[in-house]
Amino acid sequence: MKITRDNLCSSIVKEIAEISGENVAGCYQCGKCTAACPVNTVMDILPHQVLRFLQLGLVEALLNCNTIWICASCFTCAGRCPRGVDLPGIMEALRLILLRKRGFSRIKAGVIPRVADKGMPEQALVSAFRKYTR
Amino acid sequence: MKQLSERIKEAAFGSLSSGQVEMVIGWQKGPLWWQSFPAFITDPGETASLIWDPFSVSNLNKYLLNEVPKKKIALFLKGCDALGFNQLLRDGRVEREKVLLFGIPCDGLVDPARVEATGLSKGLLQVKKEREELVFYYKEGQRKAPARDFYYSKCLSCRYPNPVTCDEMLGEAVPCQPLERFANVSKLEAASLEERFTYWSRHFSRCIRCFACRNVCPACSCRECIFDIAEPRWLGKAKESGETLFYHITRAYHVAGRCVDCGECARICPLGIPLAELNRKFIKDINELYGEYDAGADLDKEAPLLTFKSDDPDVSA
Amino acid sequence: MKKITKEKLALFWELLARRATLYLPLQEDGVVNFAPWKNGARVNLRENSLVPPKNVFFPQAETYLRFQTGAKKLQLESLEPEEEFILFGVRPCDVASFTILDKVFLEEPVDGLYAKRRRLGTLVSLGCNEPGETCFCTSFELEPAFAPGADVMVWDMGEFLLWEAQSEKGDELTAKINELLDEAAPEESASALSLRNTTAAGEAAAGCQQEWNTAGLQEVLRGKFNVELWEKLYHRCLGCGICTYLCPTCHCFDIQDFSRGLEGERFRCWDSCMFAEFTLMASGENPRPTQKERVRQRFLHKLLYFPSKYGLYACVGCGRCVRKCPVHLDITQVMEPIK
Amino acid sequence: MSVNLKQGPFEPLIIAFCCNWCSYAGGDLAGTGRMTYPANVRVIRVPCSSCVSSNFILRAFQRGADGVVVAGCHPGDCHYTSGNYFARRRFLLLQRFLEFLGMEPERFQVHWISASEGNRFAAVMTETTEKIRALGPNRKLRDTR
Amino acid sequence: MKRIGVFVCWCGTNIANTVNIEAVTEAAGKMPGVVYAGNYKYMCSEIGQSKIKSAIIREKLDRFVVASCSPRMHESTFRKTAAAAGLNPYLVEIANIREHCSWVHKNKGEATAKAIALIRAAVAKAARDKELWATQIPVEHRALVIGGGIGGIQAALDIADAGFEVDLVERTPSIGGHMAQLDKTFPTLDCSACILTPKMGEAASHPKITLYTYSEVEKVDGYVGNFEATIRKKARSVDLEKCTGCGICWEKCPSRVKSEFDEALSMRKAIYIPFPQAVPNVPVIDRASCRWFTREKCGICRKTCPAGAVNFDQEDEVLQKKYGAIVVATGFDVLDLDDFGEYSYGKHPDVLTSLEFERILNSSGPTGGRLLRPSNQSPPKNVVFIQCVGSRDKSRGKPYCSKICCMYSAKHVILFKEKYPEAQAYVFYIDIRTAGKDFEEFHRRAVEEYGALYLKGSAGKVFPDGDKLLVKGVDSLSGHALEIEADMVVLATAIKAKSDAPQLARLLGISTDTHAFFMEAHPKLRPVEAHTAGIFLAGACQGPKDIPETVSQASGAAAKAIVLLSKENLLSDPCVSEVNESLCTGCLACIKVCPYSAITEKTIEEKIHGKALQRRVAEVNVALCQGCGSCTVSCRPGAVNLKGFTNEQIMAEVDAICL
Repeated sequence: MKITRDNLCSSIVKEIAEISGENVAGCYQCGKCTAACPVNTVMDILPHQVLRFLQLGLVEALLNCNTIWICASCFTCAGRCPRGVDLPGIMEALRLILLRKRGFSRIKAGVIPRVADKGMPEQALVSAFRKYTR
Repeated sequence: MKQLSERIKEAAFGSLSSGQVEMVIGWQKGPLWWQSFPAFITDPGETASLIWDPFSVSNLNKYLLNEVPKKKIALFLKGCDALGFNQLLRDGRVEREKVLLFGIPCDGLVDPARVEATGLSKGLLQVKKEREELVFYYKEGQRKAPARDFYYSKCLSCRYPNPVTCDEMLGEAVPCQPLERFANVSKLEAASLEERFTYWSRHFSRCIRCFACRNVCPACSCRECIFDIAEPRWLGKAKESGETLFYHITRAYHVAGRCVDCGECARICPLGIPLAELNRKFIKDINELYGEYDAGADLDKEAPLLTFKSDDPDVSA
Repeated sequence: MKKITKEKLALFWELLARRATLYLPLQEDGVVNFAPWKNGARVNLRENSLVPPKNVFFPQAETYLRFQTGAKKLQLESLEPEEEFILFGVRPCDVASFTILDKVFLEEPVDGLYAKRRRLGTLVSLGCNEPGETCFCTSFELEPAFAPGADVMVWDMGEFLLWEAQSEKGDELTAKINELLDEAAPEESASALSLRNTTAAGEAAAGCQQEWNTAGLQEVLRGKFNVELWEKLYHRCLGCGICTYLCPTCHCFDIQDFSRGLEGERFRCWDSCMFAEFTLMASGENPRPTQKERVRQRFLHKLLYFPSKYGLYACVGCGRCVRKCPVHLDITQVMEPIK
Repeated sequence: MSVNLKQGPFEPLIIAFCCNWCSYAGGDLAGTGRMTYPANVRVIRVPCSSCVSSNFILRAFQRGADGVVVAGCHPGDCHYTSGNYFARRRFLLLQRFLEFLGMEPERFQVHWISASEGNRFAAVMTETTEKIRALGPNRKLRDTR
Repeated sequence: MKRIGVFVCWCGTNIANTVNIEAVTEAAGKMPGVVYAGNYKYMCSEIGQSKIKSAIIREKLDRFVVASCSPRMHESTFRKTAAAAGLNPYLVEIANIREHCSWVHKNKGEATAKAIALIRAAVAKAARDKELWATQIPVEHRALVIGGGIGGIQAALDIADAGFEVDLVERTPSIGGHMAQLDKTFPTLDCSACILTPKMGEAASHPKITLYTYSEVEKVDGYVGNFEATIRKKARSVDLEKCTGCGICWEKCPSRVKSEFDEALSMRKAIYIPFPQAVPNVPVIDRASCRWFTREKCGICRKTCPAGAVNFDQEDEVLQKKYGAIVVATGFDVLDLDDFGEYSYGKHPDVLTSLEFERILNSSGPTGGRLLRPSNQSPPKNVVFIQCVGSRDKSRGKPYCSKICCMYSAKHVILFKEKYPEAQAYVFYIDIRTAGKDFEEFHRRAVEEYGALYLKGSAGKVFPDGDKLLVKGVDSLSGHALEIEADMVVLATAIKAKSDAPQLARLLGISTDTHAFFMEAHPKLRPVEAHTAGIFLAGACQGPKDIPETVSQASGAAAKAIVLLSKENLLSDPCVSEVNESLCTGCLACIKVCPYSAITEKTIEEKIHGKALQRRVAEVNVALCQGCGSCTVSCRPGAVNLKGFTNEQIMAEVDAICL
């Protein structure tokens, strides 16, 4: 894999930094975020790896992973990060880039009746749509 | 050997008559076939009495401790003697510039006991070495036998038949074909504790403390030996097995890492105690634990008990 | 004269050992030495012992006093040998050595320990059939196959041993073991005499090369204290104690104490004039400072001082020192230049 | 004078040479911590394990010790930097030599005990005593007087 | 007969509960040489001690044993008691019947028997105690500092400020050392020259400091308080007094040689000062490259020197000086990279060591501070820094961490980015070690503010690719093998000991560790002292160090030296080895095992059988001996004995304790 300054400082990297307001260079890869994450077992790229990918400018891999969707923004990682990096904010930025810039929708209204159980509060559905769709 | 004998006489004559040395130490012959002994010659006219024969076993270099030459002393060194000389040098007991060394390549010397054991000694007048054979002379005639069959066992395992140091070599280097020298040690190591104890107790029980093993040893060169010192008296004079054991342990321990394995201690012991095996146990252990070391030959290496490595094997049980 | 066949020897040893401690020339690791016989020991009647049998009468170390010191009082207890013993197989030269030791230890003041042991021991001598290469007992007018000082004289005649008591003690011993002895036939008895004659005819005749004419030696040596020979001779001496400890006539000893806390014992032990500290004084002074004086002392003691005092040489020609001296300071040779 | 073998059940005598800076202090710590070990062990204080001569060890055996322990600082921690390294070589060779002569190797032991290892001191002394008790009295180098 | 007293302490109930005091006292009274045995509740108390004192007088005791707690506790107390009663304090022995007896045993019978044995041993030892006296050793109140880097300068200044004369010996023509080569210093980014040169000047002008530049220590004899050093002042060929430092000579000199100071990145003349701020500001002639000395032609410098200072006939000068203390501050070298072919160092001009990079950054360096690629003088856009080149590498380099590379690499990143904000820095690291005040923060700034991409892993290969360098590496965090196109590669090369450190160690009689760094007397408690008393260590000659550490160790060494120099006399512990010359054979095995070089050989003359003979024997320097006793065991006949622990004493203890 070739690493260049262009990759490292590509516009999308800058955009993520802008949206999240975070400097990914702040992370020193201790892995506490991953260790604390309640849903790390089902993520394909672990939370600390998300930051490492960003440090290396490997954005595309992140835009294609399930991690950013599995992240429930519970903020455990952010709360425990010794470097004060707001990882949920970065996850959000990645999602937003997909949703806003690329017109991606994570969920479609048609599938809701099948996946939602009856007790699910409507408010959750509404917020899911707000979070996961354009 | 004849030739070597002549060269010894020439070397002795030359160095004495030129005034280069004031004394030559070599060997002379006694009336009995096995009697070859150290000779101290100051008169060039007497050098013709020097000999070299298969019984010139005495190590001459330890005599340097007693002599205080104004000029130099010349002496003859076999391979084993040269190692001993180097050890004396290392221990600061001789001054190199005070000696003139003539090296003698030696492929082995004859053990009179082996001649006696074969019955060849009866009426024997003289033994000479001719190439690989010994010629036994009797009134009635002569007999021949392969020389190596009569060599001291220490000679058969000799690893330095050619002197490692000398000022002039007399004679051509001889080939070195040593037998395994640790065979007996290994055999004992393989025996049980009790067998070993019985073996050594039996041997040590014969010890009469004549101190010949110490006195002949080129590594035992203390001005006053610990065993002779009265205050504090380490070694008592009673015939106690514990004291005898103390003597033999301490003697061997004091030459550990310094013993040149010349085998003189065992050769000289009148009671046939296999003393060299004690020394060899130390040599074998040192080689195994701290790397091969040949006292008297490895002059660039530090003596194993006077150095250490931080990752030496541990002694803790 | 009695005899005993060799098949009966094992039984014979057992019987003797039952009477008293039996010292025999036993072979171990190729070395023959006198030691108390035990069943299974290897008896060697062919070779003389390496260490002379003087150590049976005059052990290398023997404790003779025990003491206990308290805050104020000192308690002493003397010890002396109690055990009867038979010393079998002593060669005539070594028997002669006891005559020399007797001069030292039995003349006034008498040495109690030695005297007691001489009383307790019965001496059985074994005549020599053939002199060894380094033997020169005839130089001192000894007979290789006959020891007048022995209680019993024994000869090895091949198939059997001839046995002849020569003293009261010898008769007593003979009586005790009579059951195993047979009467020797006259021609058998005669063979002992012929053995005596052939061996006494001279060691040279028997193939021995060591013949040493000691005639007038004592006179020759007188006044030779400062001759140059000593200067030449001593160089090769290693200063070990082989010659003195293997000598049947050397008898010098040291007195030492061993203590353990308030208790202790005093013992005497062999010492050797070859050792530097033999004459070392507490002050640090040493009247025999070098090996030269020590070597001279040994030879002059044996061949001049002792005969001057006691009328006989302190050497019996056993040849042990000749054989075992690592540098061949051969007593038969080194005196030659003086003569 | 007796052979110094006491009457009754066998109680071994263990002589321990301890270096002043580590092992002797470790022994002190065992005391301060009121740890226990058998009274069979008697300690001789020396400045350094490199100051313990084979003469002393053999002497102890001659005079009736059934076991001898030399204890020093851990290799690398010598108060005098290198003493125990020399000691390590000397004693390993001696140990193997005594074994070669038929002495039970357990009778002569070397341990590295630091000043902070009071528990180790007590444990080593207890273990050694038990091992030697099991071996029985040493008669091999002992003076019989 | 000796008159020994035994005093058994109850230690309240500490001893008395487990040990039968009366039985012990009675047994002690019967021991050989004991004329008095008593006991008391607290022997160490005032009353206890006065009981001892009065017993000494009443019973005419000439030595005594106290059976009490550990000698490590109260030996010194009872020694004072002895002294107060007029006895030599070394005639006291302690039997430890508390820590080694009453506290560790439960059975009263056993503990009592053992206590008796321990006292018996102490009595046996005491009977052989001799009076010992501390010796006084005069001190020469001058210090020698070897090495004129920041460590040496600091040590010299501190010692001189305390009022002692200091000679500062520097091998090169100027003091300053490696620090003078540096551009900025971490973590403050102070200009190195700005903080160093005032110190250099101060050292040069200090009335108590004498500088010996272009000089080497050739020999050191003597011992603590009394060293005698031989210093060779190499011929400078320029008169120090006459030269004004005007610089005409080196301007005119026609010979050009690679500059050592600039790490061979620039040329200097045959007559030169290593760098503009050199102290002294007096050139030297490098005779190996000077035309006058090689071809006997030229002589321009002599002709042009307005002060007539150039002197081709000058010769080396050898000085003998006496010192009380020596500070060694000889610094470090940079590892030779011959074995590290994968980095293309030496094959491509854009691959540099950190020290070379430092010179390029430096405004007084070969490029005047312009950071340009050496190959084509263009500004670098991508620079790869590789850490641990040869450090932590036990196969080809050094197994230890060079300690300063993480920090200076961060500094290099920052300095580089300051010059080229748009450029990118990459740093390959194995671990980041930033233990130090403000260090971690500094490192994080390089990462976060200056955007350096730190890649955990190493570079496997650096090779030219067009006019670039292709660096193949790995980011082990993400698991990616990487390729980076770089304009420059900077190698954080390992620090190693000076290649001639072992020779200097031999000369000084101090020891080196396996990497040839000088050994401290104790890694924790005596980190600035060498084994040999009176010799102190400062800076990287003892192990990798940064500037503040070097300076503080230098001040520590100086303080130790000052303590020594401020004494009129040294008192030595009397428990040292002594040689019985009549027993000594002269094998000198003792010298080999002595950790303090306290034993030397000497020749004595003696009369043997009327002849005067010379022979060598060992001699113990009581000032250097620390009393370990290792020599005593190496001595076969027992000619060396440790006072207070003689062979005879230990043997007596063994005999007594075994009863």
